[in-house]
Amino acid sequence: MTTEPIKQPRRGLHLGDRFRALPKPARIAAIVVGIALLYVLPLKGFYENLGFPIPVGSGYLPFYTTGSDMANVLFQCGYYILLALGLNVVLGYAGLLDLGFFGFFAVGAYTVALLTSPDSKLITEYNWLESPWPWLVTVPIGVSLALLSGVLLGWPTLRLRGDYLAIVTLGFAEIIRIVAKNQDWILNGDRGIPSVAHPPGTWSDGSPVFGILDWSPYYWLVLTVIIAVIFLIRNLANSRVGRAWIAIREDEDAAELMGVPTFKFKLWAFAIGAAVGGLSGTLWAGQANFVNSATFSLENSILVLAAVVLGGAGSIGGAILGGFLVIYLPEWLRSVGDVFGWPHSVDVFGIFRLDTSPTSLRFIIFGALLIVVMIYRPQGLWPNRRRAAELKDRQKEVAPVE
Amino acid sequence: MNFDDLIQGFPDLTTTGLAQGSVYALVALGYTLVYGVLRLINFAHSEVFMYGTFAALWTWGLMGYDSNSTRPSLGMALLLILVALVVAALFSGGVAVLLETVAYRPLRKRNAPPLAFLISAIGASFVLAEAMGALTERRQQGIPSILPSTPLFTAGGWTVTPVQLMTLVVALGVMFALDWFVSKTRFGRGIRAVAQDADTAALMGVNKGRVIALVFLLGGLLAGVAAVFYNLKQGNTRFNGGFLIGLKAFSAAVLGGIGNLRGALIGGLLLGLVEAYGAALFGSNWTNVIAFVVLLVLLMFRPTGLLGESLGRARA
Amino acid sequence: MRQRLARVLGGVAILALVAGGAAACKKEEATTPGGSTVSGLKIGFFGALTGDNAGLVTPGKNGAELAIAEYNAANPGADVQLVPFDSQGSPDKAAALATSAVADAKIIGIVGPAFSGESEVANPIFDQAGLPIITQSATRPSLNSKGWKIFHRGVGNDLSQGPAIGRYLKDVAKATKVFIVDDQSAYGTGLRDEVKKILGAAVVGQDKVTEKQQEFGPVVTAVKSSGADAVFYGGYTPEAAPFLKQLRAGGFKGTFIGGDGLYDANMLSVTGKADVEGAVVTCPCGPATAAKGNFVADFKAKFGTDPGVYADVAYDLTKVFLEGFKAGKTTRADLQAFLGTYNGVGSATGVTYKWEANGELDPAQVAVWAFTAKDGAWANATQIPKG
Amino acid sequence: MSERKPLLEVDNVTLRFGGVVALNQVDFTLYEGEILGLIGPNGAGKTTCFNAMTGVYLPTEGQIRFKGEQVSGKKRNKITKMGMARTFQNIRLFPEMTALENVLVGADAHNTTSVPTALLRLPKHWREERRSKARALELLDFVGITGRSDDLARNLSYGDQRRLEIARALATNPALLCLDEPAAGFNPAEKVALLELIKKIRDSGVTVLLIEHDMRLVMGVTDRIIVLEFGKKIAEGTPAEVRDNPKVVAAYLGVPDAA
Repeated sequence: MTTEPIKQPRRGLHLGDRFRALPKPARIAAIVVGIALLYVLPLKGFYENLGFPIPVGSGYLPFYTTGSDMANVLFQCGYYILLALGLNVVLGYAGLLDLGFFGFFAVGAYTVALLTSPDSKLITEYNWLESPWPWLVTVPIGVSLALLSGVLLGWPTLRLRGDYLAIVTLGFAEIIRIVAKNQDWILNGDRGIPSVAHPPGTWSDGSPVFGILDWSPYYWLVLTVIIAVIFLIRNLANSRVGRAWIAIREDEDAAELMGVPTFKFKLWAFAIGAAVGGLSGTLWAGQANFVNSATFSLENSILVLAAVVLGGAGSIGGAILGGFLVIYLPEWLRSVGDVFGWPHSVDVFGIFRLDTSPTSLRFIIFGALLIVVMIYRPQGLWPNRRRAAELKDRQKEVAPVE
Repeated sequence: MNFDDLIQGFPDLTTTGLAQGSVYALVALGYTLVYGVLRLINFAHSEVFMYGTFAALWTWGLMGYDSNSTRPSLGMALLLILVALVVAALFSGGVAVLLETVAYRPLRKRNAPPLAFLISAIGASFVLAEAMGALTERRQQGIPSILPSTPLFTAGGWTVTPVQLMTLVVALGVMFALDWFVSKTRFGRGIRAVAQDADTAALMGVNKGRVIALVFLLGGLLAGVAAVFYNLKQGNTRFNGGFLIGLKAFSAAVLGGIGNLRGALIGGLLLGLVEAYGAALFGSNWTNVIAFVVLLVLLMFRPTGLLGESLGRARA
Repeated sequence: MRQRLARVLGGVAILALVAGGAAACKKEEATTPGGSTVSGLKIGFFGALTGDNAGLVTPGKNGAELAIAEYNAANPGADVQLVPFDSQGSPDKAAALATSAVADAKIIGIVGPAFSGESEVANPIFDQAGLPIITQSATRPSLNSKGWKIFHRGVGNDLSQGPAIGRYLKDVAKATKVFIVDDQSAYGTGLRDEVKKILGAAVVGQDKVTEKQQEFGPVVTAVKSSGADAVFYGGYTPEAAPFLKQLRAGGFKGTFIGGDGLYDANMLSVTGKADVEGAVVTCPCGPATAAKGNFVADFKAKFGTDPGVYADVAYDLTKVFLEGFKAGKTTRADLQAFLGTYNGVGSATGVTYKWEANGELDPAQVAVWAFTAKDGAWANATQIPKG
Repeated sequence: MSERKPLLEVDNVTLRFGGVVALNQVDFTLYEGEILGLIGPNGAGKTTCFNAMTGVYLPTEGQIRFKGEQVSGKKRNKITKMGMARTFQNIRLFPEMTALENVLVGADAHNTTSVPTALLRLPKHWREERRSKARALELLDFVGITGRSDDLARNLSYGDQRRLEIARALATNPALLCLDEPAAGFNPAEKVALLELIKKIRDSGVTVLLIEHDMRLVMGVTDRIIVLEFGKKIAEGTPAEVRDNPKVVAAYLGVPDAA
């Protein structure tokens, strides 16, 4: 017999374990290189040189979204990742089901639009402002207002039972949308607010860094913000605050009796989540040029929820993966579909025409994924290690007979 | 604020509000039944309802009536409604049971945490709605005009149309039938037993799985009935039409006290009236805001709704 | 352990190299001048090809397709392609699509964007890239004042349609008490404001509804108690159809009128033959089914259906671009200059296309038509007299 | 028991749920440094009494004073901060947290780090983390589960979970520790160990209120005993006095003809 330890059958790559087994300098180097790699993603040349076979003349590039601009898609992924990170604090850590999370995004986006657009009613009608403000100044204001709206919504509703919280937050997002829709009010409804400012900065030749045609700078900006937000959220998670949140999620009454001011920390979770959601909104508005009420539909709130749950509630990595997948996957599928001739609709016996375009089908796919994930992998695709263990135990505990 | 419109239109607003409220109530019963037994917000119930509207539409289509047909005779109209009621109720009931089997039962078997059920429900809701969207090219479909629009009677400013009367009468009738079913029959006892203590009920020989399936079926049947009257009232349906009704019906259930059958009826009718009066006062575009604000305020002061929760146990 | 570390680092290094190479490649590419070749030119079609409002846009896409097919057949060697950009009508999808349209140097002209909301997002991008557009149906007036050089509108805007509706109600329908409902959309409120200006004191009541609303009981009550003899609806079919149906069920017998947002087949089929009878819609476009030349027959032969709303307009506008191609205008800048001096009659619409400096169609060319529902079809096309 | 300084005064407390009287004018005092047993047959109102003390229920009548201060109506986490900690009859740990983290949650009761401090990692955060962690490890050692500090609470054995609950409660730095049937489900050897632990806790300066079913355990460790039956106090005294009280005997063994 050799001294080799008994090899246990292992499923999967266990990348996480392997990574943790590396010495610290190597880990830091790997993280730095990994992050550097993320900054390269919007460049088309990167995909042409990946080394995958490219079918000649097909217009197909591996991983590249040929149907929509890649930097644009990545930017969208970016602000969804931010949203997912924010909701992850509320849902993943504190265990509060917020179905109206996109409302905070709206608060952030509208704040920027109102303050930076020369066509904003604040300037043209109410004369509150003399001239539009620069984008950068409005970001902290947007984030603070989103945080404040989180507190204002949480104050009355967080005393409610968990089940009701879902419906009340849903109502909140709906109210924000309807108010935003009202034409005569300050937000200008569907007509929206055009000419929203972009982030500052110019290249050496005098053209703006954050222009209209090249989206890469926006992606780089949102990526940088994401890294900073992850850092800050980790600070919270590994502290008294994070412990309080998880204690509340696990057993709210016991937490309260162990001296955790549960209401205060639930409110904080709501506020932090709202602030991150609002931050996402301000970044989006800085790019979008035009903000109107059509953007803030319920579907977007559900999409963020799907991102968090698919990725793995309570896991930062999961939120990132989920936020990325819900945007990237349909766009990529559409590119692949266009190249290889996936039909946009199919006739069934000449009676029905099934709409089969990936953008239309994506909600079916996400919906089905949500069910399947809840059944077979409730901890999500990239779970928090502990949570995975817990849910496995839970399944084992069930008596075999019903 | 426009008090003139409210005062002038008061009788009309009351009748339309009650009719709309009856639809809410019928759908709300489905939420309440499932919640009472499983403590689960069946988020996908709105789609069960929406499938009912299409089942009725297709039934009428097969019987030769589409939105361009001329209005049938009274006898034919009653036959059309009766057949549609049966088909839509069975179809919705079937969808509800299917939903339970696919989206919830596996989770129950795995003893999943409550949040998992809710998320699975949201997923199921999207699959059902979007599948119908793909099937109907996301197009709105018109409903044939079946009942005459002439008022049944007019007295002192009060007019009642056949659709309105029928909706209200059926909602009340179904309510009493359901009340009787749950309190007097053997199945009803099973439902109440599982609602109060599922494990003990199982030990006492109640087949829990069957009771749960029955509850979903009942909710589906009622949603199908609601769907037919929704069609008659609103005159059209589409794949995403369930969501708003579902949200309102759930609010109605909460308003009356979720898990409480009579609460669902009271909540539904009340919500219908509040919306009608509110729309006249503030404008039709504020209807949803009014509904949610009323719900929020009520929950602040009566966290368990108007009549409290009754089907299940008291929550410790 | 060491080995594994080396492997990981090695892999990372390779990736970094690839990335560096990629960045270099990108620069090279950018320096090559694009779009000077004549073959393989493309025209983009931008609008909602799927989704709720596809009914208003797909006929136009088919019209454009027909124009290109005819051009390719008539000019041996020509292989112009139509590239569809399906925005689903939503502004937040528009930007990514516009950017990718701009990135394709072969696309030198765009028909669309079909709606005003997506125009707000997409047009700045087209403008930046100097990619000329002609929209067949985005009728928000303010689009002409944003300083977009590439903007051209092939139809009249809401400032022509709104007053025309007002005049129709006053002069043709002889309505004295009009109830106004809008859906709070930019389009609906734009029309509403213009209609109100013309009607003045004849407006006896007003209400707003919201997107996806299905229950109109309170609005119907308000209409009835106002004693109105006509209702104007500013908005789109999905809400207008059930509203009209419930109005009729509630006993309203007066005139119902709306803008081109209601001018589609769904308005007829969803409302139903009996209830839609007599409803009037207007459009800054002539009846596509009565278009001039062989257009109707050709369209029917190719697609098997009658041309729908804006099919003829999109057909003519596509042909404007194609004329430019034929005249050797094969870059975006040339085509843009070509549009600036263009003056020609569309073969299907009969409209003389000639653009003012702000991109608006020559006002003398703008005509607004009214259509009345009769036996489940839009009929009785009449031009509304100019005010 | 030289000074007999009252720590907790339960003053004629009545608690009604609808028509049911769960507590009926219960009246007793707990003195600093003692181990008081609260016993009674099932449904006698022991846990209800407990819940009233820790702020879960609001008494219908009467007062509960802790360190001379009114308890009723105070927020539950505030009551904990005043120095009253408890364990649960059916274990309620945070199953997904490690043993150490569970105790840290208790230790956090007196920390004041909130979001801004934690977000920016200000010195206070580090100071409190260090202090709490040291205290938590000390307590894990005190209850005897040092080796399991990094295991998830749910993976601990039943006995260790009970110990962990006690450690978590002690981490809140209580003057009074309330133990709700801590020996439920224990075998005799474990009970003996628990007995020692309870004595050790008292010796460290913490007053203990013990609800317990097991008479032997109660008799062996308590200084005084209160007996409840049907929500009423029926006896109070030293273990020996209570054991000989006929009312207690009747309550526990049942009145012969009532069976």
